[in-house]
Amino acid sequence: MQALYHRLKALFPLGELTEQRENLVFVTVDAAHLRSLLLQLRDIEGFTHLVLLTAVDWIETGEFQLTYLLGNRAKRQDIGVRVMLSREQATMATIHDLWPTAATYQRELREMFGIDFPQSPGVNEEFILEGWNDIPPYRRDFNTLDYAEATYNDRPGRESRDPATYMREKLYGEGH
Amino acid sequence: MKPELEKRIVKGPDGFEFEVDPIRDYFCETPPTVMTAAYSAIIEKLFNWARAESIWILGFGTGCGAIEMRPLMTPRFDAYRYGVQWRPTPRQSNLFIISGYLSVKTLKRVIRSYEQMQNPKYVVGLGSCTINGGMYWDSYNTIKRLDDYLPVDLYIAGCMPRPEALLAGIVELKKIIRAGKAEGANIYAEKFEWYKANQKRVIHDWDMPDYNW
Amino acid sequence: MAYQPDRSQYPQRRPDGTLDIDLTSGKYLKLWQGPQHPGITGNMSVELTVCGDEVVAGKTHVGYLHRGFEKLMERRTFIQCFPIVCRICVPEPDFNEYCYAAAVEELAGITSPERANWIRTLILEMGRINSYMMYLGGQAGSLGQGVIGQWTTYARDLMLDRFEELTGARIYHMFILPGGVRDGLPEGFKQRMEETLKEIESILKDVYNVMYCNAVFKKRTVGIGYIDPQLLDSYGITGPTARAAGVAKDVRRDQPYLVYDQLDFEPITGKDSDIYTRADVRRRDLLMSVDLIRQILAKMPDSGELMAKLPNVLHWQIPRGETYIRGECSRGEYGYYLVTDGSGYPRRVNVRGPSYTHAVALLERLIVNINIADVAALMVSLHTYPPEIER
Amino acid sequence: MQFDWMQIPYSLLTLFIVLNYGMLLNALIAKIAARVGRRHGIPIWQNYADLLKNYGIRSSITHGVMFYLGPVFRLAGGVGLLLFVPTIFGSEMFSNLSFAGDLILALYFVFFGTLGMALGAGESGHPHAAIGVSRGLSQVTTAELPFALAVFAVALQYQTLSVTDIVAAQQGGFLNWTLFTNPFAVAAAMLGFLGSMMRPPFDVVLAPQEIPIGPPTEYHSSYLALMQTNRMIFPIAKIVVYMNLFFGGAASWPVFFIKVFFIYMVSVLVGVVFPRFHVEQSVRWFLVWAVPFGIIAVLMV
Repeated sequence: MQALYHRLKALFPLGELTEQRENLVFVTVDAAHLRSLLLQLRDIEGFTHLVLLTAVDWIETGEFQLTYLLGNRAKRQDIGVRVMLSREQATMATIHDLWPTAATYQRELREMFGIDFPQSPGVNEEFILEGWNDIPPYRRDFNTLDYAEATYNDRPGRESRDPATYMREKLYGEGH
Repeated sequence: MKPELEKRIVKGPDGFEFEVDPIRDYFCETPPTVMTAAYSAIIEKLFNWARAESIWILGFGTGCGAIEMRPLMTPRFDAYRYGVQWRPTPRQSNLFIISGYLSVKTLKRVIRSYEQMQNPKYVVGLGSCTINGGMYWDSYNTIKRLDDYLPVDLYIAGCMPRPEALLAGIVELKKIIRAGKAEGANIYAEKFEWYKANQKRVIHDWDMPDYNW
Repeated sequence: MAYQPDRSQYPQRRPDGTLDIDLTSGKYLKLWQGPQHPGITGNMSVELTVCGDEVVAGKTHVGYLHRGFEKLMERRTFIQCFPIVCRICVPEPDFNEYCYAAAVEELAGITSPERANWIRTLILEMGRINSYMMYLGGQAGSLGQGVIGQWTTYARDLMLDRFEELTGARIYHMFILPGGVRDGLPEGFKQRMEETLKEIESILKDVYNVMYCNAVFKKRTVGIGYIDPQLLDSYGITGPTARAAGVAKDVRRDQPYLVYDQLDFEPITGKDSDIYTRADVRRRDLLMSVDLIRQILAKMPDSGELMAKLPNVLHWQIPRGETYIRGECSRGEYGYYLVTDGSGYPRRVNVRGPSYTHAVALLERLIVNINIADVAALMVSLHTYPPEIER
Repeated sequence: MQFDWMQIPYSLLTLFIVLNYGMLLNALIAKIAARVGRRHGIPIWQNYADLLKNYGIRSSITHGVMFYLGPVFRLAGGVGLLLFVPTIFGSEMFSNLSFAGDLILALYFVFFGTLGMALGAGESGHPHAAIGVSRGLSQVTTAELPFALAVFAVALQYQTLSVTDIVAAQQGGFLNWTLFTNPFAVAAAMLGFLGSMMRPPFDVVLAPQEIPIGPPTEYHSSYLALMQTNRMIFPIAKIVVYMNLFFGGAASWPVFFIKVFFIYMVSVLVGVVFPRFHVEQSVRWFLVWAVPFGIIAVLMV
């Protein structure tokens, strides 16, 4: 995988290489070079299989991380391409013309994270939620417990405990 | 409101133009009424016996509980012995088994299916998630109490309830029906305003008439 | 002479590529297949636009089963996530447990013991048999052959008995947890498993005779729902659907996990890539699973550790990192993408279910120009389970 | 032919017997089908409970006049078919309202219910119902074709249009049955029979997995109960016609019960293990396999 990294490094401004396993690495690239990197990986290096496309919300630094995970079946390798986006202006170029199935992922990201992919087919249609009127739910600043308590009625009598405290008190006797 | 549900002028195949208001034209908006029992107590008893012995379940697997429905109807458990069978259309079914958690999007479809069923109709909540949210108590997309939105006759607890539990639940439901206490449809009609208010509070995308059958 | 539908009435395409469908013209009809529909694979729906008896456009609607797992797991500790992950996919929950456990182990630097790996493999193969049994019943049922569903559900019940014996539960086993597995094999398990496998083989023989050799079944499935092998990569097609197109995509062989490198098997492939071939590949895959279970039971060590030593799970923190773990489930590549940030909670979990690509982008493409009667069969033949699309 | 008023209560008695027999027979058939699937199956009195329950449903909605009339037509088709052919040969009581030209009337009644149903289901406005109706009519029409040819062959063979006379000609040992005197006609008719029983492989009309459940999608409560009643009577009535034309009729009730059971079982045993045909596939199947038999039968006579 090091050889691959050096080949790519000569062509694109890549960030650090994170070697997770011997056959799985992650690299960072800026949004402008993503498309040409993906094309290089798909057409020349043989990473033809788009495994997944997802996002991670790093709210502390105000960034979204988009992860494009590509697989090369012949060489048994995977590479994850990370792209950092600003949380304020979360817009990214679409790749649905490279992999048609990416349109689905982009629809989901638009709905669940609020990341826009202009020109991706049907990207603004509702995908999973219906009539959602809050901030996109997978963002870190959306609190699902508060939302559920405010929206849905509880049945009286249900108790819930924090497991750590409960186990400390009941099982391990640490509380006493 | 979706564009296809808005009032508009359409041109028919024969060239005439006419106005269409889909929500009003395609559905009936009359609220449900309380249906009284038969005049004679004996006949009502006979009907209750028949209702208990012939339970037609709506084939709508709303959640993961649907996976245990197939074993229920196959050799090991064979619910046909109890007069239970599937119907694919809500018009002909009497029992709605809410098989697990209901997301808001499904709740809307469940309400529509429920309202299309004919009086008397029964609802069984299957799984802990219909009782108080179960595993999904803090989820933003699943309701916690089913009986806020539909009149429930019986709950079967568990995650996931075994087919034996489901069979026991059906037998228990038969007792309720035979005793003439399964009047969920009438309760729904009586407390219609309350149920509708609850439903509308959760379903933000309300683009159907209040009652449709 | 082959049947040639009349396509003169079909909709034109507008310049932007969308179909010009005027519903008021009376030529087209909108049909919703689902969510309340017996011919749908679970709680999802397909919006069909039909012209006569043929579908001219289809659109998948999902989200009826969305519980927000990926959000819920962000507010649960690593060990609290373990009991809920299996709820993501009902018919084959074990892959969630395995992928999640393996991802946590990799980021936390734990290795699960050898014997636990054998038991994990055993459970995954048992789950695969269950899932295929559901599929066989569904595929025959979608064409109106209800009796196959009865037989295979009976066989599945037998397998669920073995699951119950091993794990204590029928559907949600919660057996594979980060660090290892909960328990070893009970007394006499191997022998009862062998009996179950024999019974399953005999039922499969019946199924083969009644379903695969049936002229009507062939007539309804051969040549329908063809997937071009060139589409495999662009649509992310994996699993038996890809293998039926002649590409031996099998994670068990491509990137062996657990103990698959010690087992003797070859990925099953087909040639014709239609509904019949997919059904046949799955049947042969099922038989291969039966064989794999026999190999596992023969080769597995009888004693040894079952759990690696875990830190105090109440204060378990995993350093920052990200990984992707995949496995070959009965429908294709199942994967977990886990990101940790050094706290006691996962930062982000993303589940890659094979149905995600099969049921949305691929189905919308394949569904065009087929008869309404074949929609259910086509959908079942892609073996989609909605909960893994929307989680 | 003079009309005897006593025939009316007698034929109502026939109707009653056939209704109950149909209820039990259908349950028995369901049990047999369940046994193939290794199940125990429904209780034998299940159909009574279902029927009673559907009559006992309190609310019902309508989609228009034809929606009311659909089930009525359907039931009229079943009852009419039963009443105008002799059920028990040689019995004063159970010859019903049969007359000299009843064969033509019977042919008409076989189709009558389907047409009524088509009108009613079309009125319900449900797209599945409309699709089911169009499938049903095209399939029933082609299934009728071999049957009609077989009936012509039989009518030519015995030179009569009266069912009673045809049965009379077949008496005296089973070698006199049309089954043996004109096997091609019987083959054509039995293939058509498979198609008109709405069992796999020819149940694309109902097809729960595709168009749940075809024409009756919108029917419920009492409407459905009427149709259920018809489903108990109509197959039996149809089998009575077949029995009279091809299998020597029945001279007493026990013979009647046994013959009907076995003829019914033909369609059941074929149906249990088969998936269903497409409409165009089944149409082609009838044209390729059943119709030639019918033509041969007509030519041979």
